[in-house]
This record gives sequence, structure tokens and C-alpha cells, in this order.
Amino acid sequence: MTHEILFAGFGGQGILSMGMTLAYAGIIEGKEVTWMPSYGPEMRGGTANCIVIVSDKRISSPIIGKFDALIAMNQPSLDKFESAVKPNGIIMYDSGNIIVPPTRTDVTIAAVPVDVEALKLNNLKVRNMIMVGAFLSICQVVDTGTVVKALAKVLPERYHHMLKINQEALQRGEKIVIEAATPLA
Amino acid sequence: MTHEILFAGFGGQGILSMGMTLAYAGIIEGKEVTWMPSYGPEMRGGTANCIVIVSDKRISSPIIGKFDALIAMNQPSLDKFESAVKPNGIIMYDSGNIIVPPTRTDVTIAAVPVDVEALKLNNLKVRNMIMVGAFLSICQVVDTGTVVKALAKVLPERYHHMLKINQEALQRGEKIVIEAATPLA
Amino acid sequence: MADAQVLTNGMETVWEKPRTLSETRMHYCPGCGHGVVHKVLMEVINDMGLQDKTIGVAPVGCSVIAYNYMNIDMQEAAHGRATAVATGVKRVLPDKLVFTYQGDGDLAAIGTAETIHACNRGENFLIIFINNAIYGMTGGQMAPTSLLGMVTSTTPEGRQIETQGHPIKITEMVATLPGTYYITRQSIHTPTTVRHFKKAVEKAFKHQMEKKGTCLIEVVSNCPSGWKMTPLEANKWLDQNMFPIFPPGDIKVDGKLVEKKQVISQKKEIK
Amino acid sequence: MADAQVLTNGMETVWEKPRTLSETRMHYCPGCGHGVVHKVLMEVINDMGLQDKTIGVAPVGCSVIAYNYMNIDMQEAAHGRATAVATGVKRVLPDKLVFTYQGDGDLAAIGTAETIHACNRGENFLIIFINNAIYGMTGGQMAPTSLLGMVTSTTPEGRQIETQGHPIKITEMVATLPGTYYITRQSIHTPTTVRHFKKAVEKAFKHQMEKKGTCLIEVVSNCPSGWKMTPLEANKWLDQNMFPIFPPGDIKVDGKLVEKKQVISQKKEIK
Amino acid sequence: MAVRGTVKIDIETCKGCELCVEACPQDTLAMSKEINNKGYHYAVTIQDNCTGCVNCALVCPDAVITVYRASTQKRDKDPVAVISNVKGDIKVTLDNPNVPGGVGRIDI
Amino acid sequence: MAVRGTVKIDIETCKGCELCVEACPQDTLAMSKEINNKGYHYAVTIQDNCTGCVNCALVCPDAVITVYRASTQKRDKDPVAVISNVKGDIKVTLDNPNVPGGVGRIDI
Amino acid sequence: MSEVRLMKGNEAAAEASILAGCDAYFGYPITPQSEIIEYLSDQGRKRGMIVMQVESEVAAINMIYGAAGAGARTMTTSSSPGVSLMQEGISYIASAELPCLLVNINRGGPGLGTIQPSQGDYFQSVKGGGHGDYHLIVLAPASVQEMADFVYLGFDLADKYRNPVLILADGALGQMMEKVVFPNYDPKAHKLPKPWATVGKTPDREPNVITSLHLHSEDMEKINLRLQEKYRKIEANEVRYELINTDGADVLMVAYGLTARICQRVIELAQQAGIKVGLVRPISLYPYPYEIISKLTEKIKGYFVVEMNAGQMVEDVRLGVNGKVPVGFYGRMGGIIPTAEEILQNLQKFVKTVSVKEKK
Amino acid sequence: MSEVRLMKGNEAAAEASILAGCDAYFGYPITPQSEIIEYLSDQGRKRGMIVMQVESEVAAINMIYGAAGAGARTMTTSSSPGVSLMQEGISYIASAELPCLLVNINRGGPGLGTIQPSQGDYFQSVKGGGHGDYHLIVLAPASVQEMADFVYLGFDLADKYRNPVLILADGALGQMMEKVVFPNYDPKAHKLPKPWATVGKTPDREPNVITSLHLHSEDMEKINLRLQEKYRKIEANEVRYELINTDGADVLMVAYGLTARICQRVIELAQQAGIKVGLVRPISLYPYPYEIISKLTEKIKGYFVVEMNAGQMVEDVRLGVNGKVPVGFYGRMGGIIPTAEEILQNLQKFVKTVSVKEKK
Ligand SMILES: Cc1ncc(C[n+]2csc(CCOP(=O)(O)OP(=O)(O)O)c2C)c(N)n1
Ligand SMILES: Cc1ncc(C[n+]2csc(CCOP(=O)(O)OP(=O)(O)O)c2C)c(N)n1
Ligand code: SF4
Ligand code: SF4
Ligand code: SF4
Ligand code: SF4
Ligand code: SF4
Ligand code: SF4
Ligand SMILES: [Mg+2]
Ligand SMILES: [Mg+2]
Repeated sequence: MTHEILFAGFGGQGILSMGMTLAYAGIIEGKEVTWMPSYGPEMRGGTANCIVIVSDKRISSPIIGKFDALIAMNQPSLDKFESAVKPNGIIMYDSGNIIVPPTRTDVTIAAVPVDVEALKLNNLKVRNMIMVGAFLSICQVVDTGTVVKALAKVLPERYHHMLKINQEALQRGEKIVIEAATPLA
Repeated sequence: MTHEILFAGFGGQGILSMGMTLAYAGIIEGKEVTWMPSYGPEMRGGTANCIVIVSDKRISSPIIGKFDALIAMNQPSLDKFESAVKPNGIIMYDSGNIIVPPTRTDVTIAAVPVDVEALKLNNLKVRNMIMVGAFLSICQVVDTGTVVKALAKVLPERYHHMLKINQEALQRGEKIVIEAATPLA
Repeated sequence: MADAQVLTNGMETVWEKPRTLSETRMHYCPGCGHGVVHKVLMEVINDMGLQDKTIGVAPVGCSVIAYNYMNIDMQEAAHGRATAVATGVKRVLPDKLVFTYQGDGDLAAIGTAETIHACNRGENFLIIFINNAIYGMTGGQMAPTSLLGMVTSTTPEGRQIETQGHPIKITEMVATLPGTYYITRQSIHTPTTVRHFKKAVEKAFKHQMEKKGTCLIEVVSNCPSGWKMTPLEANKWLDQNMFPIFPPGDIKVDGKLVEKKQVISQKKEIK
Repeated sequence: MADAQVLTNGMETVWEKPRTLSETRMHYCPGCGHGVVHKVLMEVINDMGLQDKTIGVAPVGCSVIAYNYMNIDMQEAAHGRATAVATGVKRVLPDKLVFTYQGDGDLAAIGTAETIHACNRGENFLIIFINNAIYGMTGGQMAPTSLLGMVTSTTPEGRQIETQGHPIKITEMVATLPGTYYITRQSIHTPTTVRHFKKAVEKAFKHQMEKKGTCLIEVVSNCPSGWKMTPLEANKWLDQNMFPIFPPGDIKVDGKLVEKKQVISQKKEIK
Repeated sequence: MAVRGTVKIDIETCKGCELCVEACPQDTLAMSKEINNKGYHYAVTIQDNCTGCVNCALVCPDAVITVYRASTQKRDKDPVAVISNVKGDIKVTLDNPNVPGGVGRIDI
Repeated sequence: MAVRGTVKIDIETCKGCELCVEACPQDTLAMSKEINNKGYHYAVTIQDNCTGCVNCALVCPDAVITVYRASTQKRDKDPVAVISNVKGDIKVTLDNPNVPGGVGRIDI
Repeated sequence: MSEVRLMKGNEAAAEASILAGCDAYFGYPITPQSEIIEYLSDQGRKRGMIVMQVESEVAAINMIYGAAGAGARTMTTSSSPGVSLMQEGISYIASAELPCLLVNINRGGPGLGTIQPSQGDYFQSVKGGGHGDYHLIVLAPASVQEMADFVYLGFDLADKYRNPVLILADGALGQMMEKVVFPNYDPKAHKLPKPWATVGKTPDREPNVITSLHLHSEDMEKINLRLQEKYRKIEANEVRYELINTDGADVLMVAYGLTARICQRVIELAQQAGIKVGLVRPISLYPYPYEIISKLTEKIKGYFVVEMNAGQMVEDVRLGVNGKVPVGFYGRMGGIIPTAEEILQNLQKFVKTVSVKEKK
Repeated sequence: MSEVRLMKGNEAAAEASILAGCDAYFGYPITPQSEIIEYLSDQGRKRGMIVMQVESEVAAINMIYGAAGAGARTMTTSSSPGVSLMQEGISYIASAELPCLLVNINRGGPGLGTIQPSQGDYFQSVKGGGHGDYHLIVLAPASVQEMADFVYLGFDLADKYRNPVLILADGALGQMMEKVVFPNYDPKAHKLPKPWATVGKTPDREPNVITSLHLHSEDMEKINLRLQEKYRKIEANEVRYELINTDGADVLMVAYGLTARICQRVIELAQQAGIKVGLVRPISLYPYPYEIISKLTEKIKGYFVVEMNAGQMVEDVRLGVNGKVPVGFYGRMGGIIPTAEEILQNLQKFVKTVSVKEKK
């Protein structure tokens, strides 16, 4: 099984680390992974995106034009990449930031209100983990438990007090999708 | 007719300008010429030499390994290039500077006491023109008259008062060889 | 525009974006000093009517696409070579006005030789030197002007003398060269300093018209992103940490070194 | 040897060629200062017993084959890059002694950035800077230190400020950098100045052993060939024309700038 | 009381750096709670006590602010808080008589 | 009178720059009229009044000169011209009593 | 040390250089390689490496010269414009035969260009961007693991041949993350003695001199001949390549680095489309695997080269092929990475032309 | 102006640049090209050219960028190590499409090497020593007359294609004297308008910008494609070569510059020895005369390349030949100029092998 996922959004939304965490979780589960950022002009701000491939076998090209899933964290990203999702693929988007939803009818679409959920957890920094949790509940690329382990690797020591809240965020993300499962299916 | 001549000696002996004057004279007579210095390491002093080719037809290679004539102004130059003269060629050398004369028997050899002659003219700067005069009397590459014209071109204006003494030197050079003609032949 | 309802009838416009500054939105991070400098520079060119006479040279650095913002003819130079490029321009167009717009990495590291020799030849152009003590564009590495102990991505333990030497005061160095005419260190983090800076730019262009030689204006500036601060924090940090090492004030005026470092005048002043 | 008959029985040798100077005949022109500097340098290394601890770096310039004369390990550097090469050497061999031997073209033109940044980092080595106001090796072109009005093969009408700028005083410039510890300008055209120069070299090596930072000794030297003078004329010209622009004396001692230019002591002195 | 000056802010270009807020001697400006299309909180006027001193425009890196001043040099007292162009629940500060008035705040 | 010092000159390495001649406070040295194998006139001693002051050796760019000094510090007057190692017709200058003696000429 | 880590290619190369016992690093920041100097500024310094951010690339390469000449394992890294600035220094290092490791994280040119990945520096790397006849040993990694592995290999080859080694990788390889395992590499066991280094002349030997100057042509020609002899030896011993799916293939793609990875995907897609293609992946770009390319001509209808440039390696492939089969090319420039799909499309066109030819 | 003068190649190039209306020269001394800067410092300045000896080759090439961008005819000259230092700047100039003239008086490398003549910078010149995909138009004179003539030609081609032009000549061509005639060349009639130059923005147009930066890959690729299109045009229009004695020849030598002159002597000697050889002399090294080389394969038994390097142009000849006939090579390095006699000797060996092959 090979999963080819695109994470996209504003710089500063934690796009790259979302992908990195997922990739690390893949490694922990003994899979092959690549994480490929699109590094933009040498300036702060702007948009950021990364491709993550998690696979059971050796990964040939880390560069792909079509994706199994798109995680879009802002409007421009959704607009730009909606058409790059394979038929029967998945589009997850941050409904707090995205006003015009996707229009494709041949893919699974999930609107995730990460802001609202993050506020519930009293921590806006975990928005991206809520999204990851939500995504994994739809597409089990790796175990959420592994993601927590991966976070312990990805986060520098000084942030390890944040592990717990991130774990909660992941679970929160999983849960809301399950709650909303029927309308999404 | 093509003449391939090598001038060689110490830097400062006017080796390069001897060749240059001859080449310019060739041009004035409507011939093809090349003048090729061997430019040594980027330092003052040391040895200097140049190849001059004067020909009636287009000159192919300006680089040659064998010469019709060698004008040697010091011992190392004579030692180094004696063997590079073609059979039946000419070796002219400054007998004031060269103690061990050439040993070849298949070439015309002329020892020219340029110092002595220059002293007679009361001008040590014209040694090289004495040598050119001597050479031309043996091998008429160009007319000595043309050489005088060439000098007017080669010498910067501020040295034009030197033209007359150079002309005398040329003639002096011609004369001593003619005087010595019998033993040389 | 949301402010359209604000009534401005019977009012005169006392400040508006100069038309020499293009409509293109600048890519600089919020609060970055580059924008302020661009704005003032273009104001002066506008006010003095120099748009058709001025050629700008901006090398690689955050301001590499300054040509998108400055509505004048411009050349983008290789990293460190702005003064060489400007020499080429100015020598063939001696009656035009030329300025370079360089960062500290550009002017004081890779471009050191070009900077010093342009000043030594007294190239008759203006050097605008944005000293933000960091390599902004490439993501916050140490610059030659980074302060001792300053944490950057290549000095995670702070800049150490042993391996990285001292912050270099190249402005003071070039002031010692007879080719330079007007050398000053300015900043643009408060309204008053912006006014002073503008005066300095005007002065430098006038000197250039009179063919006085090289003028250099160092702008002690910020890099909120590289310093990892908010713009307000950055400007405060600049005031407290940069100024002791890079004190503002004129260093050379009318071809003469200013004996005591002159502090920017405290008296009230308005445009 | 023709002098063999000179009687030296019962006499002590008070000066002989140091064994650190190789037997190879030097290629320098008659009277060229390079030879004197080589000799003194090798004397010091000999006297101080540093032959096995010293690595020299000579870049392109007339002294490019200094390695043929100096009986120590040496590296030949690209034109202008001697201080960069020396940085590489010294950083990996911090307990060895390193010096560069550079001409004015090398150190003050193409190598300006490397010179200034090595000094700014306070690289713990000695820079010997031979200022002969000309590019000797390439046949007498203008150097950055050529005097105003000086005729060279690239300034046939004399050096003009307008196109070639002023002779650059890079020694004074690097003295302002905190990384430098001992900066002095010497000459070697008379017995006394040779003695002074030797003292300076000894001092610099001692500072290096104590890891004090960069030491630079500028030697105001001659180039009889490039200047088109006899050696005696050249030394006289040096005295009369070079010294007013490049006054001899210490510029920075023990890490502190010397306030007034100290003139080389006039009192009698013998080795 | 007549309005002495006013500013127009291009809120879509504003990057929310707050430098103008800091620079305004009248506390005329504040940051919106709303964000613009680029995701920045932008500067807004929260009082109509602007003197047209230009400080805000001088420090604004993005040349976002245009400043107007009343042609007549009438100087009234008693400023009144006029709230304009507010999208969120901004804390509105009334003109503080202790704030130095006049035409330019002095900074070093 | 005893000889106080003397020098040995490697005439084949000498490049005839004359710096030693200029530097010698005793006028002990002069240039030969003859040339060596490299074509240079070389330095020779023309008097035996050398004091072993080393000046000549210090300025010699080619490290051609070795200097010896009498171990005893006897100082005799009356220098005598001793001509050594002369190949050509060199003009020999006798020691000039006006030349400053002593151990080092002061130059700047 | 056999822990599996997720790292950027740049970081992997940096970590590997620490493990390879690199004594000293001198460099200058430039995108997309700055992670190397940043990683070393932290980890390298902590673990005893001399790590210096210096005034320019020109200074950096000449510091490498000095440090290598003094016997150190030493490395610099940069990206295209910075590498161009190093060309004089590289020529000096090659001429003086100093072992060292250079890394070029290639971005799009010419000029300032773009910071996006490119393979536009192929010619500069393999034909010699500097003056004179010299060669770098050039290695082209295709994965993050190889970004690490080629660092040890590079240092070892540099020592073995007293020759500078260049790792040429496009920007994407520097920026992407993959898993990487660091082997047990004992630098002490690998570092060769350097009796020629300038470390201070001891009484038992003549002075050591590092130089590339030989004023007399005869001497310089001797140096040139010695270098050429060494290059022949390198060409005989150090050619490295990978053959993927070459058996039974009608057409072989030739690609290195990232494009070789993408071509592997092309093979998968082509199989689905019923086209029999394989891949020759040169690992050493100098010495170039001319021989295998020549040999395989006997079994195939054509070669199809894929690069992120205007077609530079094509010349080397053609030199290997020597007219025996047609050589096609597809490339993208300016920082654009071609997708497997577009390569396939162009490959199909090529397959058609060579098949038509065959029929005639 | 039709006076015949005796001049060094360097001086002839310098004089020609004055006559060609070169507005500004920026350079740095280096043997064996210093005569150019020296001649211009005297004659150029006197006759109104801006002539600057500047701090380094790096500065010089960037001043060329500035001056060319400001619309001037401009030139710099150097020799091998100095040219290596210019590679970043050259890549920028090529990318920004600025017309200018560069001259490399090639000496022996690599490294500091020797100051004697060499053709060792062939690869650097024609394949691109700088980063990225670009080409210089490269002209190889073979006489002092051409040292002058190619200066006008070079400036004109530079203007026509907005592309840097390089004159590549070995040191001997710079140092040797031959007669030279300067034609009547009116710069005003040749200089093309440069509406893109940065001379001050007038109200009637948008700002002119000289840049090589294109942050977005799509934009950069467009630039790359435009450049490639230009190169195809140059390849179609500007190939220059000379054929000497090719009719009826069994073997053709290929040589450029000074070696082409020597090979003419070889032809004479070979005729005496009863061998039928001719010479293809590429004049433009880029664009390279592949086509004629390919065409002539039909009539000959082999090509024999002669260079003063380790065999760099051989690759281009082989690319032209494409396997049809054998390609031999003879070269000298380190500053040694091969004599006609030694070339002949090696040529004879080659002739023997190709004749044997033929028999089989
Ligand atoms: C030859 C070369 N080396 C390195 C770089 C990468 N680079 C681009 S900008 C820059 C430094 C930017 O710092 P600075 O000049 O201070 O400008 P700032 O971004 O801080 O305004 C560097 C190292 C480059 N483009 N070219
Ligand atoms: C990159 C490069 N540019 C130019 C040269 C030519 N070159 C050799 S030495 C030299 C200058 C010599 O002058 P200086 O450094 O003053 O030393 P000097 O010969 O006067 O002692 C030059 C320009 C070179 N070798 N390399
Ligand atoms: S990185 Fe720094 S210098 Fe660059 S735009 Fe951002 S704040 Fe300004
Ligand atoms: S050219 Fe000048 S510096 Fe060089 S050796 Fe001769 S005198 Fe000395
Ligand atoms: S013009 Fe002055 S008073 Fe008005 S908002 Fe701006 S800073 Fe405040
Ligand atoms: S200074 Fe300008 S950009 Fe910053 S908040 Fe104020 S209006 Fe916005
Ligand atoms: S040692 Fe002194 S006295 Fe003797 S020759 Fe030399 S300079 Fe003259
Ligand atoms: S100083 Fe030395 S080289 Fe010069 S003349 Fe005297 S002995 Fe000879
Ligand atoms: Mg900066
Ligand atoms: Mg010099």
C-alpha cells in the first residue's frame, strides 16, 4: 500500500511539521517514506506545502503530480490543488479558513473546523494535530499511537511538555470525524 | 623564399627589438612576417629569444623547431640552440660574450665582435644593430635601407635622434663581415 | 476601501505614497525596515524629480526584487557586487544618478573588496547600506555585523569572537578613505529618525550631482523574522543593542571626518 | 670561492646566511627588497628555532616561489587568497606558527576581503605585507598603493584620482579592527631599518605563540625594475616619496592603537 | 471642535506590524481584531483626534497610510471620540489629555 | 694595527645592486669592474678597515655576505688599504678619516 | 548508530561529514544548501569539528586548500552561483592534488536564476568549470541515504587519489526528508597518512610544498601527464552506476540523481502501458559509465536521457553510444521537476520513432 | 587606416576595441594578456575610452555587467585563472542577456600552472564554466589579424544576439607579432539601439530592469526556453570554420587557433611525405561546426585532432562524427607548443591504423 499525501497552507500553520510527523510515524511502523517540501522564494510568509509518501515498498519518485489525499489549510491551497487529487481520493480542509469549499464529486471531502476544536482544547497551536487526527480517522496511513511516538522524536526536548496536549488534539481530530461520519460518507 | 631566424640572448640585450626591426622591415618590403617571443616566467632578467619568419607567401606555423639562422648573443643561447640550425644554415654570435664558439661544421659561422665595434662608434646601445647589419650582409632577408626605415617605425619618436647612429651601426655591421668574408666562407 | 467614508473634504494630503513607489505589494515581513527605506528613497527621488535620471542597483538579499517596488530603471547585481555593477553603470553614465541598496552580508562580507575599492576610487554614487545584523534572505544566518553573543541559525550558541570575530564596522572604515565624501549612520525605526534619514538621502543625492565622491548611508535596521521578534520588540532591541555598537550619527561630512560622534539632533522637527 | 684567501682565523662569524634560507639563488632583481625580507624572516625562524613549527603561505606575486628559498613547509596560494589559505592551515594546526607573505596587489586589491576578514576574525597568524607600490611580477602595473602621479605601465600619465583613486592605506584600516594585535609599518632599505624589522618579526611570532590575534607587518619596499630605477635610486625614492604617504612606525601595539605616529627610534642600536 | 487631520489606511495592504500604533502620539490608531485577506490584523483609527502629524505614515513599512490635514490651522480643544472603520470588538480609548499634542512626537 | 672585522662575499651570487657599498660606514666595499658568470659587477672589499658592523650583510638582498669580527675588542687606528679579490681595474679608495666610524651608521 | 532517522538530504550529508571525521568545514550560506552549514554550526561544533562561516565562497574554497594542504579532512558546500565563484580555487586544488569534499546543491540557473532544484551544473561539474585540464570525481546521489553514504565514499576517494570529490545533488535532494541509517564508519581506519602535508618541516625530510605553479613548461607538462595518468586510473577503477530493469528493455532511460528516481516511476507506468523500458543510472558522473552505455547499445533500440537541464549529459551518452542507436532527450529547466507522467508521454513518442526506424 | 602595422596579438585586439567603439574597459593585469590593459591605459584613454584597472577580475566582470546593462559597448580581458574567477559573473551576464566582449588569453593550467600558451580552457569556454544552461559565442582567432578582426565581429554578434562573446586565444597569439590592417569600421553604423538598457526611466516607458532572477520556476523556465531558442538561432546562423586542403584528403586534422596554424605546416610536410591530409579549422567553437565534420566523414578515413590540452575538443569532433570514422588525437600540455614535425609523426601512426582498419 502506498499513500501519497499533499499538505498545503500558509507558512506558519505547521504544514511542514504535520507532514514530517506523519513521515516519522511511517518510519516507526517500518514503512518507507519521503517528505518533500516545496521550498518557496527565500522569504518569510507565503504559502507552504509538502508531499508525504508512505509506502510498504521502496519509493521511486518522491515527486508526484496526483495525490491520494490533500490536506488544505487555506483557500489558495485548496483552489490550487483540488484538481490534483486522484479520483476516489480524499480532500480534508480547514473549514475555519476556507470559505469556498471544494466542488469535486468523485472524492471524499471532509471539512474540519480545527479552530473551533482547538479553542475547545484551549490551545491554538495544536490545530495541525487535530487535522492529522481527523485525516487518520479517514485514511489509516499509520496508527495515531505511532504519531504520538513520532511527535516525541520530531519535537525538540524543550517542547515535550506539549506531547500530551498534542495527543489529545489527535484524538479530538479522530473523534470529530467519526462524529460526522455519516454525512461525509 | 622563407627565412626562419632565431634571435637569442640575455634580457636587456635588445634581442626582441632586433627581431622586431627585422620583421618590420619585412613588412615594408611587402613580405609576410611573424615575430614570436618566448616569454619567460614573469620576472625581470633571464634569457630572451624570439623567432622571426620573413616570407614571400602566407606563413603557416609561427612555431618552428629548426631555423635557417641563429643569432646568439650569449653563451647559454648558443649552447642551447646550436643544434636547432638547419644544415647549411647560419650561426652568428657575439664573440665578446661568447667564449666557447660553435662546433657545427655544416653551417656558416660568423663571430661578430659587437662590443669592440660599438665602442668604436662610442655607443654601446647599438650593439644589436651591428649584429643585424652583420647578419644581413650574409643573408639578405631585407635591405639594410629598409631596416633603417623600419627603425623609424619601431623606435618611439623621442628616440628618433638615435636613427642616424643606428644606421651607422648597421653599416658598420655589414662592413665587418665583408672585411672578414674570406675566413668565414 | 473600508476607509472611503472618512471625510477628507477641505483637507490637504500631507503624506501619500510617492508615485515612484510601485503599486506592487512588497514581500517584506511585517515591520521590516526594508519597506521604510524603500519608501523614503522613492519619496526623495519623487520630490527631487529624479525618476528619469536615477539608476538603482540592488544585489541579492531580501531586497533583491526591489525593482518590483521602485519605479525606476534598475539592475539586479550578484551577491556582493552591487558597487562593482554601479561602477560600471556610473562610469558610462556619469551624468545620471546611481545608488546601490545593499545588505550587511552583501556589503560587508562577500562584497568587502568591492565596497572598499569603490569608496577608494571615490565612485560618485550613493551606497545605501541596510545593516540588520543578519542574513535575512537566506533564513537568518550570522552576518558580519551580527552582535557578539547574538543567536542566529549559524551561531546557535551566540556569535563568538574566537570563530566568527567581531561585528565589523565597515562604515567607519570606509570613512577613512579620501574617496568618500559623506558617510552617516541612520535608522528608520521612529518618525524622527525617518525624517533624519530622508534628509541624509537628499543630501547624498545633492553631493552626487555636484560630483563630490562616494556617499554611504548605513541604516541600522531590523529583521523581525531573523531575530525572531515582533516588529515592536525588534525596534526596541535595535535601540538597546545595535546602537551601542553602531551608534547613529554622521561620521564624515563634506569630506571631513566628524571628530566626536554627533548624536542625532533632539530638537523638534517636522517635514 | 674567490674570497677564500681572506683570513678569518681567530675571528668569530657575526653574520651568516641562516640555514633556513635555502642554497637556491633567488630570482629577484638586483637590489629587490624581497630578498632582504626573506633573509630576515628566515633568520628569525632560525634564531627562534621555529623551522619545524612554521608554515608559510606565499601567494602569486614576485615572491610566488618563496618556497624555493625558505627552508620550511610552505603553501603557494592563489592571487589574493593567502590569508584565506592561512586561515585553513592555522585553524587545523592551531599550535603551529603560520605567516603569509603578500604583495600589495595581492593583499590590498584582489585580496581585500580576505585580508580584512582574516584580521576581523583575529586569525592568529602573521601577515607580512610587502608594499612596493606596484605589481612587480606582471611587469609594473599600478598597485592599489601606487602613489598619485606615479607612472606605471597602466598609468602612463601617472596615477590619477579620478580613475584610479588614492593609494590605499589598508594597514591603518585593519589596525582599527579589534581582531588585530600588533600592526606596524617597517622598511628594510638601511641597516637600521632592517634591524627594526627583525625585532618586529620576532615580536609578532611571540605574540602568535601567546595567541594574541592577527599581527601585520607592512614593509615599505622597492621594486627597482618596476620603478625603472637602480636599487640605490629606488631606495632613495622610497625614502622621499613613499614615507610621506606610508610613514614608518608602529600603528597598533599590544592591541592598542598608537596615538601619535611613532617615528622609528633614532638612537643607535646594534644587533 | 473641528477635525485637524485624518488618515486613510489601505487595510488590505497593511501587514499588521503595529509600528504606526506605536508611533502615533495621539493614540489615534489601534489594531483590528479582524484579519484581512492576507491574514493580518490591520491598523484602524479609533479616535478622530488625528493631528495629521504624519508619524504613522513615516514609520509604516508598506506605505499603507495616507495622511490629510485641515488646511486651516484652527486648533480646537475637547476632542471627541469618533469610532470609524471598526470590524471587531476593539477597545476604544478616548483621547487622553495627557498625551502630548502638537505636530510631532520626539523619539530617539 | 689589527684587523677588526672582515667580510666574505659570494661573488657569483652577488647581483651587483651596490646596496652594501652604500651601507658600509667604512667604505670598505666597492663594485668590481669585472662581471661574474651571471653578468653582474660584484661587490669586493677594497680596504681592510672593516669593523664587522654587519651593515652590509643586513641590507644585502641575496644574503651574499658573511661577516667576521675579531674576538678581541682591540681597536686600532691607522687603517691600511688592502686590496683583495680584484679582477679589474677598480678605483681603490683609501679609508677616509671623515667617514663616521663606530659600529653602525644611523639611517632613517 | 543503526538507528533509523528521518532527515533532510542536507542534514544527512552534514551528519555524515561529522561521522566521517571531517576536521574542518568552511562555507557560506546559500539556498538550498544552508541546512548543511546550519546543522554543522550546531552539531559539528558541539562534536569538535571546526566549523566556520566565512566571508565568501572564494574565501571558503581557499581555506579548504589551506586546510587540505595541512593534512585535514575538509569540506565545503554551496549551491550553483557560489560554486561558480569557487572555480579558480577548485582548479588550484585539483592541480595541487589536495583531497577534499565539495558539495553542490544545484539550483536553477544561469545567473541568480531560481532557488528551485536543477541539474544545470552538470557540465561545470564534469567537464571542468575552472581553467585547465583537470577532473573532479563527481558523485550523484539519488536518495537521502546516499546523500550520507557518498560523504564517506567521497572522503575516501579523495584521500585515495589525492583528488577533490564533488557531490552533485539537485536542490530537492537537499530539501527532502527520507529515512537514513548511519553506518559504523571509523574515520581512523579510513584516513590515509599524508606525508606530503605542510605540518612543519622536520629534520628528517625536505620541506613540504603545496603548489600548482610550474614555471617551466616541461615541468608543468609533467604535472599534467601525472594528472592524466591518475584520471585514467580513476576511469578504470571508480565507474559506478546502477542498472534497473535493463534486461529485455527496448529502450533505456539514462538519468542521475532525482530524475533517476522519477524515471523509476516511469518504468512502473510504462510497464502498465506495455512499453519495455529500463534505466541506466550513472552514479559517478566522472568517471562516466561510457562502457556500459556502449555495451548495452547492442540490446536496445535507443537511449532516452532525462535531465533537469537543457540536455547536458546527452553529450556523454552520445559519446558512449557512438552513433549505434538514437539518443532521445526530455528535460525541464528553471527549477521545474518533470513528473513521471510527462516523461512517459515523451518517452512514448521517442519509442515510436525508434520503432519506425527499425521497421525501415 | 589601411596602413600595415606590426603588432602583438594583444595590442591588435586592444587597438581594434578602440576602433570598434568600445566605450568602457574594466580589467585586471595577468600574464600573458597584460599588454591589452596596458595598451588601452595609454591609447584607449587618450582616445576617449573609459579604461579602468580595478581591484579584481570579479569586480571587472560585474562592472561589465553594469556597463553593458547601461547600454555601453564594453569589454574585459584576462587569462585562465582570472577567467575562472569570472564564472559567476559570466553566468549572470548570459542569463541577463547582456552584450559584451570577453577575451581569454589562455595559459597553461590547472591552478596557477604556467604562463606559457595553452588551449586548456576549451571546455570552460564552450560547455560553460559557470552554473546553469548558457552559451557564450566563442571565437578562436589564428592570427594577429584575426585577433583584431574578431573584436569587431565579437561586438557585433554580442549586440545582435544580446549575448556575451568570448575570444579564446592561447598565450602565443597574444604575444606574437604579425602584420595587421585595421579596416574602416564605423561603430555608429554597427551599434544597435538598446531600448532595454537602464539609462533612466522616461515617462513613455515602464522601468527597464536588468535581472537574472526569476523566483517562480515557471518564469525561470520561460527564460531558459528563450535562451535555448536563441542558441538554436545562433547555431543555425553563426557557425564559422575554414577548410584547408580537404578535397581528396584521406585524413583530416581538426585544430583551432595557433594549432591550426601549425597544422597547416603539417599539411605541407605531409604532402612531401606523400600523405594526403587536410584541415578543418573551427573558427566558432560555439556554435561548433558539427555539420561539416559530420558531412566530411563520407569522404575520409579518419579525423585527427590536435590541441594544446589533454584532448577536449575531441569530444565535440566525436559528437560530430557520431561513430562514422575513427578519431585520433595528439596534444601537448603545460605550455608546450607542439611542432609540426612531432604532429606529423603522430599523424602518420594514426594514418597507418585507419588504413589497416580499412583493409580489414
Ligand atoms: C554567490 C552567492 N552566495 C550566496 C548567496 C545566498 N545569499 C543570498 S542573499 C544572502 C545574504 C543576505 O543577507 P544581507 O546581504 O544582509 O541582506 P538581507 O537579506 O539581510 O537584507 C546570501 C548569503 C547568493 N545568492 N550568491
Ligand atoms: C586571479 C589572478 N589574477 C591575476 C594574476 C596575475 N598576477 C600575478 S602576481 C600579480 C600582482 C603582483 O603584485 P604584488 O601582489 O604587489 O606583488 P609583487 O610582484 O609586487 O611583489 C598579478 C596581477 C594571477 N596570477 N591570478
Ligand atoms: S527576513 Fe528580515 S530582512 Fe528579510 S524581509 Fe523579513 S524581516 Fe525583512
Ligand atoms: S620586479 Fe620588482 S618586486 Fe619583482 S623581483 Fe624585480 S624588483 Fe623585486
Ligand atoms: S497622522 Fe499623526 S496623529 Fe494622525 S494617526 Fe498618524 S501618527 Fe496619529
Ligand atoms: S505601520 Fe503600516 S503595515 Fe504596520 S500596522 Fe500600521 S498601517 Fe499596517
Ligand atoms: S661589516 Fe660593516 S664595515 Fe665591514 S664591510 Fe660590512 S658594512 Fe663595511
Ligand atoms: S648588497 Fe649583496 S648583492 Fe648587492 S652588491 Fe652587495 S653583495 Fe652584491
Ligand atoms: Mg542583512
Ligand atoms: Mg607589489
